[in-house]
Amino acid sequence: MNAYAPILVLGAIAAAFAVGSVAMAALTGPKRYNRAKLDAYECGIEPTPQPTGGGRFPIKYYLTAMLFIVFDIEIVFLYPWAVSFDALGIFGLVEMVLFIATVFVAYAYVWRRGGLEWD
Amino acid sequence: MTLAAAIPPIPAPHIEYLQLSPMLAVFGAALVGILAEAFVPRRHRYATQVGIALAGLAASFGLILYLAQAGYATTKADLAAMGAVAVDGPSLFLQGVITLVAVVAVLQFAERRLEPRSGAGAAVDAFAPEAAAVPGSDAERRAATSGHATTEIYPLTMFAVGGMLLFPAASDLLTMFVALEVFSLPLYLMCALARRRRLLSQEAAVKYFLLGAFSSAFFLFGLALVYGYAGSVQFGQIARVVEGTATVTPALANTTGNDALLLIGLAMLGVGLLFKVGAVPFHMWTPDVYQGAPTPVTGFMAAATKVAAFGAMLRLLYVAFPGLAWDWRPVLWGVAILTMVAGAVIAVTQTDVKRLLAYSSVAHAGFILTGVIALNQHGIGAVLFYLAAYSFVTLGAFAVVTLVRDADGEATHLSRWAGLGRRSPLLAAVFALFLLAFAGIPLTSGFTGKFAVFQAAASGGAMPLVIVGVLSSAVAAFFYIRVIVLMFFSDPRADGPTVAVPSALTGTAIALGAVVTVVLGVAPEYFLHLANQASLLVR
Amino acid sequence: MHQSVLLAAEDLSFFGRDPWWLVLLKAVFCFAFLVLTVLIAIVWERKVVAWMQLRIGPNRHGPWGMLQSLADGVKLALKEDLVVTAADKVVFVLAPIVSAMPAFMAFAVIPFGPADHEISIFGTRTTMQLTDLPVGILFILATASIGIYGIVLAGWASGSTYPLLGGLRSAAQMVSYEIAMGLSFAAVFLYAGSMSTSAIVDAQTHTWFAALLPVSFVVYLVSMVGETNRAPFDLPEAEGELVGGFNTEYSSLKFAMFMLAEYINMVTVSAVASVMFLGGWRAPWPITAFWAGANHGWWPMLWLIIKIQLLLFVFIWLRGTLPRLRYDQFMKLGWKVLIPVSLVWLVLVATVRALRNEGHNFGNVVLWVGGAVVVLVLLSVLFDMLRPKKDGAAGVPAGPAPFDPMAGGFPVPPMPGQQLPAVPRRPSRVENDQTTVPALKGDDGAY
Amino acid sequence: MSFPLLTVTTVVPAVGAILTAALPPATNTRSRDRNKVVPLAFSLATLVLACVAIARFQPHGARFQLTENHSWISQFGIGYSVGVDGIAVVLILLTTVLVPFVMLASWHDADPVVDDSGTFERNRRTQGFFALILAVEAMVVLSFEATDVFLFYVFFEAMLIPMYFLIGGFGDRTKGEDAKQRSYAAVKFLLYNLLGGLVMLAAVIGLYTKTHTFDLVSITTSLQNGTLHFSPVVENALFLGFMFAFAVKAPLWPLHTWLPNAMGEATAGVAVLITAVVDKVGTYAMLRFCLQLFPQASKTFAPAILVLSVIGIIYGALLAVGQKDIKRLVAYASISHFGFIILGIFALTSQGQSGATLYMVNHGVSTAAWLLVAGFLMSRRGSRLIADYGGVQKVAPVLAGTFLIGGLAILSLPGLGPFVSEFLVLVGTFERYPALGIVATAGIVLAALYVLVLYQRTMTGPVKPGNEAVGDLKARELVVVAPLIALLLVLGIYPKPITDIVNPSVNQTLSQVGRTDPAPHVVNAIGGGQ
Amino acid sequence: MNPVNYLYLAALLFTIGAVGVLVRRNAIVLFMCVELMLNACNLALVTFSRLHGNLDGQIIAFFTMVVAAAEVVVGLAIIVSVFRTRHSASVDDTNLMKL
Repeated sequence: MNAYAPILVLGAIAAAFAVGSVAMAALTGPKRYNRAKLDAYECGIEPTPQPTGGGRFPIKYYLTAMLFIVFDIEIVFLYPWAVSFDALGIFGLVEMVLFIATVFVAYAYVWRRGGLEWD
Repeated sequence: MTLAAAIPPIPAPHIEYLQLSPMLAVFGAALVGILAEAFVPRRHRYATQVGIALAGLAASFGLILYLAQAGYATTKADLAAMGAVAVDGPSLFLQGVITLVAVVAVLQFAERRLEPRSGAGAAVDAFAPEAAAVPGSDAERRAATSGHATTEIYPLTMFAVGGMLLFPAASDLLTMFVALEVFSLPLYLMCALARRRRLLSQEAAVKYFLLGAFSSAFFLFGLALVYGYAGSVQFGQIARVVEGTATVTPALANTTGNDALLLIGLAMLGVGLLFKVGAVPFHMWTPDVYQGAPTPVTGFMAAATKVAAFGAMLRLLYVAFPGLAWDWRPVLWGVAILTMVAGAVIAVTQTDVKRLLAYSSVAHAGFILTGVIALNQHGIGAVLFYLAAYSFVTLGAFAVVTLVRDADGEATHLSRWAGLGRRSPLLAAVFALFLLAFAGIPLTSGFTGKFAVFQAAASGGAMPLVIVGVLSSAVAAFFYIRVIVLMFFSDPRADGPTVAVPSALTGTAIALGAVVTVVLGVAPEYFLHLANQASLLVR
Repeated sequence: MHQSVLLAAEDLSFFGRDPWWLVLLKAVFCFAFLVLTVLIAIVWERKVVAWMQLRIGPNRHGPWGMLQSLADGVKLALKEDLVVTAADKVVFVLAPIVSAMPAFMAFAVIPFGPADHEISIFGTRTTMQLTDLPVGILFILATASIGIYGIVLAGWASGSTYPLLGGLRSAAQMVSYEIAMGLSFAAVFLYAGSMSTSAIVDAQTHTWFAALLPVSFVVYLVSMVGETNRAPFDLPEAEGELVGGFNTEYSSLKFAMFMLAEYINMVTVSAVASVMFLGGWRAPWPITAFWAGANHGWWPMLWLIIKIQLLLFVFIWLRGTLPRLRYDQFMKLGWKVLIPVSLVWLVLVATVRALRNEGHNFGNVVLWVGGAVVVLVLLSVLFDMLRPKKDGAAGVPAGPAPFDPMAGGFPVPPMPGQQLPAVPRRPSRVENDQTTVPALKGDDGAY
Repeated sequence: MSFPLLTVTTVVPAVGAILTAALPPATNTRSRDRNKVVPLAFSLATLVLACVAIARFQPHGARFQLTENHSWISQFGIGYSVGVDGIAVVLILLTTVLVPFVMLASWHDADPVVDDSGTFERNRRTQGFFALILAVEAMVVLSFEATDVFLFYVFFEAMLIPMYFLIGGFGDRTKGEDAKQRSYAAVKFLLYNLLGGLVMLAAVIGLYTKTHTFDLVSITTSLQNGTLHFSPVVENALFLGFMFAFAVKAPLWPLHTWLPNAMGEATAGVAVLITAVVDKVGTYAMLRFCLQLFPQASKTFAPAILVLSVIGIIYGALLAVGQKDIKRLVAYASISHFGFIILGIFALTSQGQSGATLYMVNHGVSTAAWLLVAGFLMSRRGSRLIADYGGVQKVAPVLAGTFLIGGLAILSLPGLGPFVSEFLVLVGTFERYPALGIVATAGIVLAALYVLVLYQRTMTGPVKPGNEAVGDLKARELVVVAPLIALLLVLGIYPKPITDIVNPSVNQTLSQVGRTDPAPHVVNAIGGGQ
Repeated sequence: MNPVNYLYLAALLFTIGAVGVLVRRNAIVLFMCVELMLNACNLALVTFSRLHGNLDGQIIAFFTMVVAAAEVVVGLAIIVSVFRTRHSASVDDTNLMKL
């Protein structure tokens, strides 16, 4: 039996549980219609209408996403390297240090340019 | 803990750092540039960055010369870095051209006398004061008045140049793809950095980016398919598999038989490259991007990208797929004809100088393609020479465009150029020279280049192509002449644009362009010799 | 697979060969274990926090309020299940499922015992682990990041401001801390030479990685708290700013799903922590010293559970003790401290290990590398002291910018140094009186 | 090595052009005249050199004389190799003779504007004009000398640019509509010739792929000793490619349409330059390259070309009759004459070809005389319309007289130069194509018609209002006209020196084409003509 | 399961992405379609590397990931800047070019 199969089994159980309970909530819970209840909650004030697909939000989140991608890619390369580190020897070390240094250059730039500031 | 023993050590690959040094120099300069960007105080950045960039390029060019002298172009030409990079004649020649082009481009980027001084009295260049600021916002206004500048342009240029150096030298598909991206991505950004008409430039960037990413995706899928066919992305290996001289492993056996993989893959690779060179029908980005991008960047793009991309195309077609010539040549015939004709014809209707130059660059892509199709050593030499000639003409032409200005930046609409010849004969004459070179009038570099590619194509048995090329260059001549007429024989408008007096930087760029144009037109012998000498692709 | 062939670091021959019923059994066990742990953990948390605040805490349901969380569950099930009109219905319903499911799945590769046929269930000898993969930890990271989708989608689909911002916040902080987490793992892989959980535990036979790689361990501890949006990093549901955060618009069992997911994630990260740094199922040192059998039979499960519970207690402890960080402080911690520290640490570890593999003397290596690090630190400090403070990096003109109430298109409060524009209003009666009174006085003076 | 006479002959005007262009703008009449004397001096120097060349030329010597050979772009087998045979040397002489006259004739055409306060408009217009003329001269001379196909091609093309600026940039100073007309004419000229040139480029490249050299001599020799052989298809294609360019340049019907515009818009001097000098390159090139490189194809296509040329003769003459504009009339007349020249060339008889060569000379001189005088007239009246003139001979007898002589030369009155050449051409044609000959003869009649009608309308009759003020020729203008007329007479009465120089080359050309005359030899024919 | 099916899947994904780029109008969506195409390439590469029994394909896939990431960063930067300027990410609104 494939080593991945058990994961699927567990996933199936979890899915069954989650879907089941979400569905159950619809049955068990009472239904008392009230327009106000179906409005977006905004501490009682008239909710600001949201454009479909989410409203606008600070640009910083995009920036964070980009930075995350950069470092995530770094990690993508770090893991295989780390796992077979002993086999790679000094060459692997040097190369990876160069790689990390390169990413660090970008990191330093972002830092100095206030890319990491959340005012 | 005992794993070190458990795993057999992986042999460290052998990297010929000397052969790779030109690229390493440029990339190093780029990194240093970023650090400078991070740590050098703002008021010193401009000087520092320009210095770093020029130093890096100079070092790279010097190394290239050294390698060429040491015979890496001819006798010692070989694959470096485990067969990923080919250091041979074409690579070195094109790398030399690219570095020179980059030097000229950097000079133009550094030009700060054209734009009116900022509120704080600081001289500013052609790039957005603060690229992140929304156009028209207070932030931008503040940045503009305090005379900020996007000095990141220089590291970006360095990265682009690095990628371009690698692109024609790439000797396996993966390296080629990575190089493609490495020089494309900075260009996308540089397109968006115009100081004037920022919306236009940002839109240009979006278009360029989306279409570029689209085409590179095609390239990648082609890569995947070819890999699936050949079981390797190394050009030599691919060629062997295509010719059937490779030892076919049983694992390969079930895919190598499948020519669909190979043909579709090659087609997709072709799409990627043809997009980069702006050949019809993959040219639609060219006019918009050329028009929107800051003009110095446009010049750089138009010149260097073509050089790099055609170099790569040569290597791909001549080294990896000569065995398929019967399949790709007819297609390229069609593309070349389309490109020459469409480029020339559409250009006739243009009313904007930059768009006109864009379409002319499309037409020129077609001319160069005829050289590629020749599929003989003459063809390589001719293409190399043409690229060298064309790139400098282009740089010069766009440099001239930056000088013709009015209240809101460059006056690129043709009607504004009316009577320029009366107002400043010298500039108009130089521009006319460039246009004549584009048109391929004798005694200009354009003519020599055209002659070279055409006679290569003819000797390669593509005479019809030559005739089409000649005819379309006749059409093309028409709109170049039209501009000249406009400049010389129509009365200058009262509210016409002024011709800014450039600093030595742009001056050098234009002068160099003119000199190269004339020299390659009148006494091309040495350079043709060089190009022919360099026209041996290592496999 | 070629990978496992080429990097033959771990021996996974024991996995993936159980009969189907046994797999089912184990899966159910994992599921039950998680749910049970959560139920206990919630009560446990409320009790502990209460004690820390000198309260009694839940004491109505069942003995000592033991059934409190069960009652909560039932109550939630009986609540009305609202779907706000502005919501994107499908995604809105999907979100809680998406966040709950991967939370469970991550647990599949946690080893409860040695990777050989330790125990026998109904006569079948098997391992005390549902399964293991050559990329076990990657799998855990993957599921964790799928969990983020659940939260973002929840915030996005609610079609309401607070959830959107809350969802974004949690996403941002999760990704930020995921990097630090991942980097801290890298060091572990480097020592274990494998990404499979069982192999990593195996590699800690002699020393726990917590001892070998203290920095990684600390970084992981911090980032695991951030990863699970727990106090003091529970900004996504910062009541003060965002009401409930991404789950504001949720009610009934959908809400419960998010809660469940959060607690399961706590359990998972604790389990991962103990696997990667605390020797996994291995008994702590003194015990093994005098009792050889501690690591055999069913015992390992005990040790693992104890470790998990201790870590859970740490979570609770933090919540009871620490105030919530401000968002910028939080991000600063993640980006400017954890990431560089773990990167540098990784390089150090790699260097030391490489030199050791080359057969240098460990002491010298440590001395040299340590010396180099110290020099670097000193240099950086020197540079920091020498370089002119406030050079034009930010490029803003000196002095606070004039206050723009709609900076960036959003209503924003004034920054320090800015003051609100005066609100035009009629002077109050009091002021009027003050202006008129002196005049009367004057009249009086005339007398 | 010997003294590079031919190179010097082209370099002198080239240098002159550069120097002239570099002269500072005129500020007063003296500096203005200086700016015009300098180029004139250079053109005269060139004339002297040309005379030296023709003196050093031995008619019965080698095929090409005064040759120089240097490698230029070895990769493409391109060399800088020049040399002259009889035909070339004569035409060089013609060019160098005409240019000074053109300069003198258009002495004031490019004068800087002087406003009321007597200050000069500061620009280099004047220098530009004369520098361009010199540049054209240099290029024309070099393309006559060139014995390297590529070298010839380059200058054949390059001469377009100065011509383009001459046509488009100068002429009557009227702004607006007229200027538009002018630039239109200039562009038409450029595009026609550029198109022709580019088609030729294709042929040139094609030729190279076959021969791998551009050296005319080596190609012809290897053609003769059979080491080189074109397949008929290739040869025909290449021939057409070359012929197209030349036919555009020397306007052969139906490719002539640019000429009336160009000559109509240009100043009289420039018009002379076009028709008398530049276009000769086209006809010369047919003789030199088409015939010698592609003998078979020449024979194949000769009839067709002859037909076209005859059509051109008649067509040009007819339209000339119908013209209202003097310059355009001259233009169409020239088209007709070029018809004769091409007729002579492709009749492939020695009379025909020597006649054609002679015709080139005569046509150059006669057109120059006629058109320049007409130019003087027009410059006085400021109009080009025939209708505006009338009875001029009463107010300006000398002008009218010279104009008449020029006209008579055009209609090839016996005793004047063109008669001999036209006679030779017709004789040569009759020998092989009697029918065409007869039709062509009709051209002479029409020529008489348009010349005389023009004279009668403008010169005779009552003095039209506005013509009273027309003054007679000034000294400068006489200096221009008199020598030309003298030349016409000399050529008409005693052309032998020229024919002696030309004939050997013609025979060699024909022998290469592989045609021999069915008739007795040229010189006797001329004797008969006397 | 026959790995060739993964190739078909890859081709399918690639086509979907390509069609998406051609028919959709929102820059962000176009962008995601391009990413989809890249991932299709990855799938194909990995499948081929499995078929050939050599690791090149997987390594190429790594590089592709990097490139894709770089593209994401650059692309987001550009698109967001335009988006901020003209509150719309539709490529149809980018119409200043047609002068």
